Amino acid sequence: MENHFPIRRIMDENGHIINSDYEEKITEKLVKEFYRHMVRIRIFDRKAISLQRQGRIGTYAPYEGQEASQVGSAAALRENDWMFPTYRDHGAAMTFGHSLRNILLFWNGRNEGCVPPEGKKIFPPAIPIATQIPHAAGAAFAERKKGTVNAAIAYFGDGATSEGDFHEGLNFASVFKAPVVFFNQNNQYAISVPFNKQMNTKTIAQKALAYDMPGVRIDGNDVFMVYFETLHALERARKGEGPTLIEAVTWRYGAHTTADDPSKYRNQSESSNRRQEADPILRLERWLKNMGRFDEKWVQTIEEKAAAEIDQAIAEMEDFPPADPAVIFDHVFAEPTWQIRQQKEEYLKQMGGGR
Amino acid sequence: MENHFPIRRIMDENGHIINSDYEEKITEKLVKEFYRHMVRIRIFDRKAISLQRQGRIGTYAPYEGQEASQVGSAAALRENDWMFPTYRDHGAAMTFGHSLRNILLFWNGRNEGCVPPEGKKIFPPAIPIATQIPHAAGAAFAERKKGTVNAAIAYFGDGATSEGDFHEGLNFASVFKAPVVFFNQNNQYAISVPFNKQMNTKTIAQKALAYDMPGVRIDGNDVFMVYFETLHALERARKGEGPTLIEAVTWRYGAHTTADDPSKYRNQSESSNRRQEADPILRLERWLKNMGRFDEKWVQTIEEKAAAEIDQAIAEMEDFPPADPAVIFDHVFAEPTWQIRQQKEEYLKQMGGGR
Amino acid sequence: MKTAVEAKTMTLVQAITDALDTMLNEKEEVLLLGEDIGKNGGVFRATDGLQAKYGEGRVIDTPLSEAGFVGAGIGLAVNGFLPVIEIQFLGFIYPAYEQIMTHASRIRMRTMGHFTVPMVIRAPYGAGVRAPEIHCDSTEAIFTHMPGIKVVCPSSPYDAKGLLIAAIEDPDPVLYLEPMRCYRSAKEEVPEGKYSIEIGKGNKLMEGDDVTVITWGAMVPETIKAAKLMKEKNTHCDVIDLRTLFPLDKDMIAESVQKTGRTVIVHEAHATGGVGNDVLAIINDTSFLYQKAPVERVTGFDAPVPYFGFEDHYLPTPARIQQAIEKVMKF
Amino acid sequence: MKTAVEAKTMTLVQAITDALDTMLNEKEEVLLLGEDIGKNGGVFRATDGLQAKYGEGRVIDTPLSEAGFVGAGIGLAVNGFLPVIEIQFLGFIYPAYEQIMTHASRIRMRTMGHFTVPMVIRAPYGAGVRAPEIHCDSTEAIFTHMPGIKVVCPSSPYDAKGLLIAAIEDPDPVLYLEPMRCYRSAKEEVPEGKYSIEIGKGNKLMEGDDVTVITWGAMVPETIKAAKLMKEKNTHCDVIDLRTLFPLDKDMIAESVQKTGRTVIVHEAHATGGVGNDVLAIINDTSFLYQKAPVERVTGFDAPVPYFGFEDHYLPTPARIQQAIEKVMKF
Ligand SMILES: Cc1ncc(C[n+]2csc(CCOP(=O)(O)OP(=O)(O)O)c2C)c(N)n1
Ligand SMILES: Cc1ncc(C[n+]2csc(CCOP(=O)(O)OP(=O)(O)O)c2C)c(N)n1
Ligand SMILES: [Mg+2]
Ligand SMILES: [Mg+2]
Repeated sequence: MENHFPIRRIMDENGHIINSDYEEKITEKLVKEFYRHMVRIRIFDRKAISLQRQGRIGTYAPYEGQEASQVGSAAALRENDWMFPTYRDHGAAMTFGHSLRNILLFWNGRNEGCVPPEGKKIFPPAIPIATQIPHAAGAAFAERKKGTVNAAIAYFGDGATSEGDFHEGLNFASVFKAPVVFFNQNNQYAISVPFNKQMNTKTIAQKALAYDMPGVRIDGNDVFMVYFETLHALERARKGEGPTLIEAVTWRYGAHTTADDPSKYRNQSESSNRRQEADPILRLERWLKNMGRFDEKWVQTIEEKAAAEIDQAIAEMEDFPPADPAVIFDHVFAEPTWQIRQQKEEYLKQMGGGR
Repeated sequence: MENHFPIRRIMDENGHIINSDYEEKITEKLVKEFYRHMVRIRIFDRKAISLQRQGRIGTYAPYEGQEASQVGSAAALRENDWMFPTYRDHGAAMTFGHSLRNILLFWNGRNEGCVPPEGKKIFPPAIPIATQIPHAAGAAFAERKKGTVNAAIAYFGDGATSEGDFHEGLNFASVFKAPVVFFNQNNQYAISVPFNKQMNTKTIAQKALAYDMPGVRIDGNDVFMVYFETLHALERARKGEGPTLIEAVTWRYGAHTTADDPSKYRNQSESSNRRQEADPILRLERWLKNMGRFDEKWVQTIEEKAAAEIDQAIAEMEDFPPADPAVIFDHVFAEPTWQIRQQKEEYLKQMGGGR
Repeated sequence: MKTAVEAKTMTLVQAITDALDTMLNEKEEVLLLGEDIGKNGGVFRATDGLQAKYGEGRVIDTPLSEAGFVGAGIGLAVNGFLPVIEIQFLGFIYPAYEQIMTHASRIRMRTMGHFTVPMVIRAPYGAGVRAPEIHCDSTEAIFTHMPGIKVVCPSSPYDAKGLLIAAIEDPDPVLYLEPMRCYRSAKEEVPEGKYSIEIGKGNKLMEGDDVTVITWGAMVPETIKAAKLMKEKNTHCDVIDLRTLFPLDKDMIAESVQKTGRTVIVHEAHATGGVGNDVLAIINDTSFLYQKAPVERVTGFDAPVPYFGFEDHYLPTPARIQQAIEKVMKF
Repeated sequence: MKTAVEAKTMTLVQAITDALDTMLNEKEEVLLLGEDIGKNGGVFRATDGLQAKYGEGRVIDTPLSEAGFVGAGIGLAVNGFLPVIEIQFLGFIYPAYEQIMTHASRIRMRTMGHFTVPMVIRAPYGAGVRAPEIHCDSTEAIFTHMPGIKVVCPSSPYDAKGLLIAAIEDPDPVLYLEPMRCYRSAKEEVPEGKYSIEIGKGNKLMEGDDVTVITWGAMVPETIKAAKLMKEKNTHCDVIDLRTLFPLDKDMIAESVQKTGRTVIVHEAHATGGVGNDVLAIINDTSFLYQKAPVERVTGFDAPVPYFGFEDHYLPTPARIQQAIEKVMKF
């Protein structure tokens, strides 16, 4: 099946546009916009890792290497669309307008981290693998029932395709023609388990055939391919043509999470090779250089801006009022049950009495 | 995709062999053997329905119309293979050597009904839909690990393909090249839900593509197609080439179970049409007639023999020693826990004290 | 509780249909989802006629995929709908357990109320109707141990309608258990139109000063039978139908036990880990000094619900309930 | 219990590795299955080195598919193998709940012993290690309410090895819970080679006549802390580590409570529906007349285990345990 699902790309590793259909659409403005977003989320990612190392946040899941997949797909969304990310997709969430402070709060074990900015339909990151896929199908189905043109996007990894919820979510969406894009980031590992132990197929895109749904395999490090393909899938969705499965082939350079040691299960030289050759940011840099439009100053400016924004978010996260333990009781039900009232009262009494 | 998965057949509705590759293989002996099995299980099915109507057994799931699928597939198994049936596959189980009495006991709410004859590796019928699919993958994987040539067959319906366990079982088997045949009887309904509401695809066979596993769509009422295709899939399995998905397109004439009223959700005239045209037994009769080998006496004999065998089994079922309530405590664990010992003792005391 | 004027005599399952009809009519956000609920009207006919009346857009046959449609129900619920999901039998809810455990019950908490799941899951449950295995489970306790979801279980047509309407109007997920054995076993006057029964409140079915007997669902008629027989023997039972299994009606339990000092709990679920133990804990916490005898529990055994040939042996009977009442009386 | 001669000092997680190594070595039917257990040695390194030692045929990385590999494990178990399955965190066992509930725990019953499932499911559980949400659940009660499966939970390296060997040798399915908080918090002498600890037997960790304190898993060290502090105040606790959550050690519980008349139960799971209530039921059934005070339960709250920023507030602490001990003493 592999040859039926070639890895499609618009821009090659050297920053050349290899699909002339898109030549006009790829403007300096767009390149710079994507570049800026990718730099911003990469700086965030690195900062977050160092915060974790310093004990300022908890376990963290980095996405470095997957920026093109996350930025390209999120940029294709419209204001009123829904996003269902995993723990590794806060790059996409930030691109779509999530609050950096809140994302940091999430990684610091605070519920506020799951609250999106008002009006932003971003679901909390799915921790149990693949469970968000049926949610996205349902939320998209709701939009269809309401008769809007809004769509949903669900993010998930290669490992997630093995779960029953992947199958049930895609089947549900295909039966009800829900306007949803199933956006798979095939970073080729589920923690330590490589793609070829996860499944017998060489592609994830072909799994769409099981639902008579379009499935495409794209270079997940080519931000343009990601962007235009997601845009296309969203258009189909908005027109009532149903869901699409996109497999964005990519790679995470680093560890699964800060609690993981990738050297246990793979040779990390692959990551450094990919950094040299297939890095999504480098690729845009090469385009800019090829076009003679690379401007170090500009790069410096956007880097500084991003760093400042992130530092600001970190400060806000750290200045955030300390956890009020009562919060653990306050959102279980709309109205607390007697158990919760009683337990809260007793607990506060004990707290008051000093521990 | 439908055209990639045409419904394959060897014998047409008029009993003509339309695939010359098989002409030699289809002997009078084989035809009569299959005919005999199908008649036997059909008589059983009708008897069971009437037993249920008389209150002599509980709710019953009939398979009339699906005899070719069940007989053809079960006949392809070898002695030491494993069978994982559902509640509707006791036609296959009987063909593979299950005890008729025990099958009747199952439908009469007795645990003995799940016990296969010694040495017969027939699992109890799966009641929760699709749950047997991973079992079959695991049992087959075990055979592979032991280095035998034994294989497993898992039966399931069209509705079952929507469950996560279908997906997870097929993925597991494909990754570990488990020697298992996933035998789907697409009878086009899951209780009242028709195929086209169950999935967006026109075939089930194509779902095999999601696992890079061979998938074939066959006429489930053509016992030869079923037999030879299952044989082929089992051979692949035995040779270490992994699992196969077979979609046998068929139809149940009657109700989902004796508790179901099909006229609520479909026009039963479809069933009578199919009875005239596509009946699996009729088709063999036509072959025999075409060949001038149809022998009413012989038919009468096999019918009488089957009826006698079934009557005998019914008598054995009804003569079976009455339920000893203690059995509900005796097989929870190898060694009963104190709870079970205590509850059993108290219960027997209460029973003794007269209720 | 507001009661409409007109009333009709109906069975419990008819009362469920009536409640669904009432709410489909009242709120267009209400959607029914499940297997065979459309043309077929559900395997118990609980949704009979509703698809014809409200259309395929409101009464939706789903693929055979409990995790899928409960998960999608969560998506519908956070996006403005009020899904009422039928699980064909409680014993088939397990594939959806993860969705209920990690999402339906937690999304409010996880997002501090930003997203909520006003969803109802209806599920026929229990033994005694000669159904095949797994169809007869009574596993409410795996949901009462799950913060963020309420669990209710009516035993009469009147309660069935009122509780289902309350469940649909509840802003949080509710598991609504339907005792199959009671579906058609009795009829009762049920008001037309909308009324609701407060979730969390039990119902005193008989008054007596000697023993408190606490039960719910399909064990209610069995308990009433036993209590009536005991009355003839001059032992008077306070019979409580809990109606809600989470949160339990602590006040009603405590008040009754403090009056009688003797308690029998009856349920068909396994003894170990059954909701009966939560009742026991309430008694321990509120009424220790009032207790004149240890609490007796009459329950299903710590064995899987057996094949139907044996289910009468598994289920509590009036005889077993009476013996327990006598035991606490004699203590 | 046979104890080998040599011993090594090790942590709880090392004792688990040692038990797996021992059994992989002893019985070729033993297979390990799970996510990331191969090269990676498991996310907690519980299987570290075992794939290198026993090969990919014995220590098997599975696809990310809990229902799939637990279901396949059932197939392996009925077909002659002894699968030991790792669920990465207990909070991720829910997709496999149906397979465990309707098959693993019932196949012996369903077939009158013709087919059996000698399978072990290992699962790290509990809060207090600053893990992300869902990773911290302590939902043992949804398995103790499931006839046909045993549930064990060691709190020390010695017990961890002995119980895991017993679980692997048990002819029935066993859920083996691993308190993450104890994985590396203490070391202890662990005998080399094979020995086992009987499933169903608790362990008396401290002797005292005043109060019985019953707990298990990660709450053991907290309880010991509290009991030691109480000892300084001259209140002497009988501290029981249950070790097995189904079937509970009824005799040890009854004996102790009949001695002290006062009981505190400590667990990190939610109060409602927690295994603590089963302990309460045993006390009710066996020791009613000995009780001098209502049982106190110190538990996680009836709220989802919170994000780790708040988990210290959710978990029972020595201070809360002490207060409960004081409360039952003062009653
Ligand atoms: C149901 C479930 N099982 C196991 C885990 C533990 N776990 C967390 S991430 C992960 C791997 C996921 O791999 P993939 O889907 O490829 O996503 P990636 O992490 O590569 O982005 C696993 C096994 C989980 N979170 N949920
Ligand atoms: C997990 C689960 N959900 C629901 C049911 C109820 N149920 C029994 S049979 C059935 C339909 C099955 O359809 P299909 O797989 O096509 O098999 P068929 O009955 O047509 O042979 C349903 C929904 C069940 N047994 N298990
Ligand atoms: Mg991955
Ligand atoms: Mg079918």
